[in-house]
Amino acid sequence: MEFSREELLICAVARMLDGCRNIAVGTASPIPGSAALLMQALTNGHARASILGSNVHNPFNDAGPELFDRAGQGRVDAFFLGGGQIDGEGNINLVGTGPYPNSDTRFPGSFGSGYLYFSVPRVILFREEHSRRVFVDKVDFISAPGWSPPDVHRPGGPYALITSLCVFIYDRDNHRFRLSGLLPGATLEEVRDNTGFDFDCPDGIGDIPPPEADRLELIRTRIAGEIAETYPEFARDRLGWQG
Amino acid sequence: MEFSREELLICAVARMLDGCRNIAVGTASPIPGSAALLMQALTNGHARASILGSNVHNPFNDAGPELFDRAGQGRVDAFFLGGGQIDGEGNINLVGTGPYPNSDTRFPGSFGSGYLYFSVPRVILFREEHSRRVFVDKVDFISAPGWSPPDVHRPGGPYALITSLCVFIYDRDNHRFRLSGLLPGATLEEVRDNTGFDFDCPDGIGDIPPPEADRLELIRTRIAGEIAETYPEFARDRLGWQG
Amino acid sequence: MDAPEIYLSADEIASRIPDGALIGVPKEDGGAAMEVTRALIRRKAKGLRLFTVPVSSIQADMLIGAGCVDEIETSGVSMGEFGFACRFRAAVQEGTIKIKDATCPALYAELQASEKGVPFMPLRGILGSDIHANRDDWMTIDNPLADSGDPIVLLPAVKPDVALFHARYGDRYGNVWVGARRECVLLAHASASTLVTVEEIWDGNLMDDDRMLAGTIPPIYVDTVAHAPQGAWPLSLNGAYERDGVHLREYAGAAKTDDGFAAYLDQHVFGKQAAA
Amino acid sequence: MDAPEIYLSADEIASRIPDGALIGVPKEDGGAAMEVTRALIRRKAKGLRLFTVPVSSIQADMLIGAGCVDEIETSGVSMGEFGFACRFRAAVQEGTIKIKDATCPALYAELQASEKGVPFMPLRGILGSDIHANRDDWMTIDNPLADSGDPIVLLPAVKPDVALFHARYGDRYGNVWVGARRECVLLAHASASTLVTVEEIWDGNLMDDDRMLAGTIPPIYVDTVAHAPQGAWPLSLNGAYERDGVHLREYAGAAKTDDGFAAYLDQHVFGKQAAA
Repeated sequence: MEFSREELLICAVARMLDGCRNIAVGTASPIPGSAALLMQALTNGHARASILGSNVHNPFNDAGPELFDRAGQGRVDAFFLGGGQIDGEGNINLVGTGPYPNSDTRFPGSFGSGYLYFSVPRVILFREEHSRRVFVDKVDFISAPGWSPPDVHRPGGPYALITSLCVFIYDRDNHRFRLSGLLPGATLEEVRDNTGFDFDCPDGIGDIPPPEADRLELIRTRIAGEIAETYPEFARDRLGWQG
Repeated sequence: MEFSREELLICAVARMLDGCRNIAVGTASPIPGSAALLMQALTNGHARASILGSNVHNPFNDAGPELFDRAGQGRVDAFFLGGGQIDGEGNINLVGTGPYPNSDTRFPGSFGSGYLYFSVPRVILFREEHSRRVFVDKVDFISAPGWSPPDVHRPGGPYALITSLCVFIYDRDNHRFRLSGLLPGATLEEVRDNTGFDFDCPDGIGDIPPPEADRLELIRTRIAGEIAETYPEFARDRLGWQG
Repeated sequence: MDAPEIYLSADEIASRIPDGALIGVPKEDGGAAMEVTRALIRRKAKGLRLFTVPVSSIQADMLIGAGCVDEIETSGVSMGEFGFACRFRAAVQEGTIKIKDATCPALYAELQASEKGVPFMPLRGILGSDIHANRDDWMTIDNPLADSGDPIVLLPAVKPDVALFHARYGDRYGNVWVGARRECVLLAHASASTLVTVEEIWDGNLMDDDRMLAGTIPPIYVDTVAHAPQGAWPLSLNGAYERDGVHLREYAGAAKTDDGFAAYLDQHVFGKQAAA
Repeated sequence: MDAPEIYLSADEIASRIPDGALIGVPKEDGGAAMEVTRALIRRKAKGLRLFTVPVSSIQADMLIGAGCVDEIETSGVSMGEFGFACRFRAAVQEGTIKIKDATCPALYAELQASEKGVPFMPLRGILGSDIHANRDDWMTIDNPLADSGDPIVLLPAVKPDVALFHARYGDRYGNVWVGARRECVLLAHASASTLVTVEEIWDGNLMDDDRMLAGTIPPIYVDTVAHAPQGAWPLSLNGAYERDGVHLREYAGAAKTDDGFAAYLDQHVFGKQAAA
């Protein structure tokens, strides 16, 4: 069965959400949003997706600090973050490159990362641009650290990193990424060439699993329609939504 | 001009509220409530009365911690408290007599006193029963202390104590009450006999001033009608409200 | 959605509250779940620990009088203009329940710490009181942001096992509308589970109406909803009915004695069930 | 009642905001007072210190580009799908404004400390970040309620001089309805003064309607109210209109260069006044 890169990634993300009860998705995140809605559909609503910017799939009146309070209460099981820079220890930089505060290139800012990275058990890093510009040995500014000393209260942290080339799983014991699978067409060499940090690589790394047929069908029908409410162009261009 | 004890007390309280912007009145307080409404009327609304239990004269949606937050912000200038026991340093006891926790006589509890006595600049103690049972040398339980050491952040505290016999003013420098005036018919001797704590008494103590004629008129007309919304029996029986 | 269990009976709600649970309840005009309170007495609940937000009246007094309560954290239990809460008073005087005296904003702060997932909240005031002197779980530090001195009290997070209240509306998605009763919102956020009775079923989704949204608690915070018309009686429910002052006066009188209280329960708690 | 001053113009609101003021503003979908923002630029406001709750977009970017801002405390300024906030970016890179980087819940906590009248609020997370390393005003202590260790960050109370936002309704008593936008309620409670523009005048008293009550800010927190239809344009106002994506894209493009930004101001800020 043919599938698009987006459909593949939705399924890859969805597998990482297995067992999550409350999945929150921030802005500009159509693939994570679709994956969250997929899990909601597959679990008959046991998993709840809250899609920021959606009127229908956001069962919260979320103004003010409520999302952060909820995360602090342990009621957010999974969340997605990106990063202008991400390093091999899972540190993320949403502030800027070069010196601080007068960055060479200033990014928007850290948003909720400095808190949610600590409080949400499964934070999935999603950054499509796979380059040495993004994946650096050491970030220039730590918006949120990948790990903390044992005396720091930290129920949350990085779980995986998904790029346009591959999927890494984060090893919390060793504070390192471990390559888990390649996207179709990508090679290990290509990943190494474009990654500025050292990572673990088990033998025999292959492609990540293709979309499950039943999930693919669900994505193209129900999920396309649901995500279209928030991301109509994505649903139309990438998932073949006809609405 | 004839006046009732209640009318006299309303005017006595009102004088203590001079200059206050936000006056909050708790439950079961018809005289303080009437005084607050009187000041609101006299200042053309510059002084705001918020009467707990009123739907009309309570310009707040006060559920939850809002009243206490507001006091913490400095937005409550005057408040009223009582006490099962009150002592000469201004300590108040709303918890019980005798040993703690298994009191000889248990009162309902401290309510907001342990906070508001610290945060509201002008707390007026209002306790009609003037007896040695109430006005003791030392309270058995301090729900809220009358004064605090200088390193304690305390913008608020006691301002006056009004009883069925007299009015005391609280001296914050010396942590003592000073007799300010007698109610008609009461004598200094009667006050001394029925007060269990030592207090200052300037020479020549006389009766507190009678109600100002214009204020009395206002009480009997507009204020009677306004307080009747919350305390209809009081308004009818004590202020001659005809509604 | 995996919606909350909805449209249970008040007795079913009471059966979900285990003996020994720490139960948060709002003050008497905040939506007290009185029908569930009676059901708790019928099911002979034991060892409950009440946390009043921040005060209570007949609800706490009845549960204490019926022997359901081991402990109460409160800043006041009173029948207001109808006098003392005599079952509460007797139990405290005789030492048959443990009391943790507080002051109103401290109770809110303990819940807010839980709501925010922080271990404590600071609060001004309290210092030098015997409330403070009798609370080993409260701590005083010098404000670390001040140059020196400036003592301030830290209150620990309190996470009730159960938030229990009566709300104006509930819908079939598990949304519950409490309007301006922020203490109910706070209780639901701070507690491990939230059991609600609602006065009326809202036709539609409360989340769809901008005007209702601000006063709506979404399903993630709600575990069960029972439809219980007049569920706050004899207390008031904002926008629906006033309190039944005649009944409250009758209760306050009856509760002065053991026999009077027992007769009240027979008639209004157990009798009611027999008649159902 | 000594009601707030009502029904001023947006320019009059802007004239009440002194140079140098610390101004709290909500995020872009929370009711940004854009008409007043343009008026501030017209009146050539200087030295403003922005406090975003917790992020901002065109509002902060325009004020910074127009030279009105000396300092900003924020957890993000971005045009979202329309790209970077280029005036903000340029000003930070060139050091023409001071930036205090934060993370969203820290900004809420700083306001909540002010709302509650406490000197600080604790917050989990943040530790080990460069946000924390660059904030001398934030302090770390070991949780005094833990047996040992357990570091936690304390955030100081921040009390804006001015809370500035655009709300759906205002009435002639000075009540302002923001619905579920709790950040606006928080801002009003935490700030020394609150200046509001409203989309529509509510006929009657917002406090009289139980359904509106939960989302209403009472007059004690409100200093001035202006009636400014389309006052959030080109941003959205919940329940009233969506954002003007075409215009925002135009702005984001124009703001990439000094000349483009100047031309945008001429047309949409100064021009608008000339045409009035």
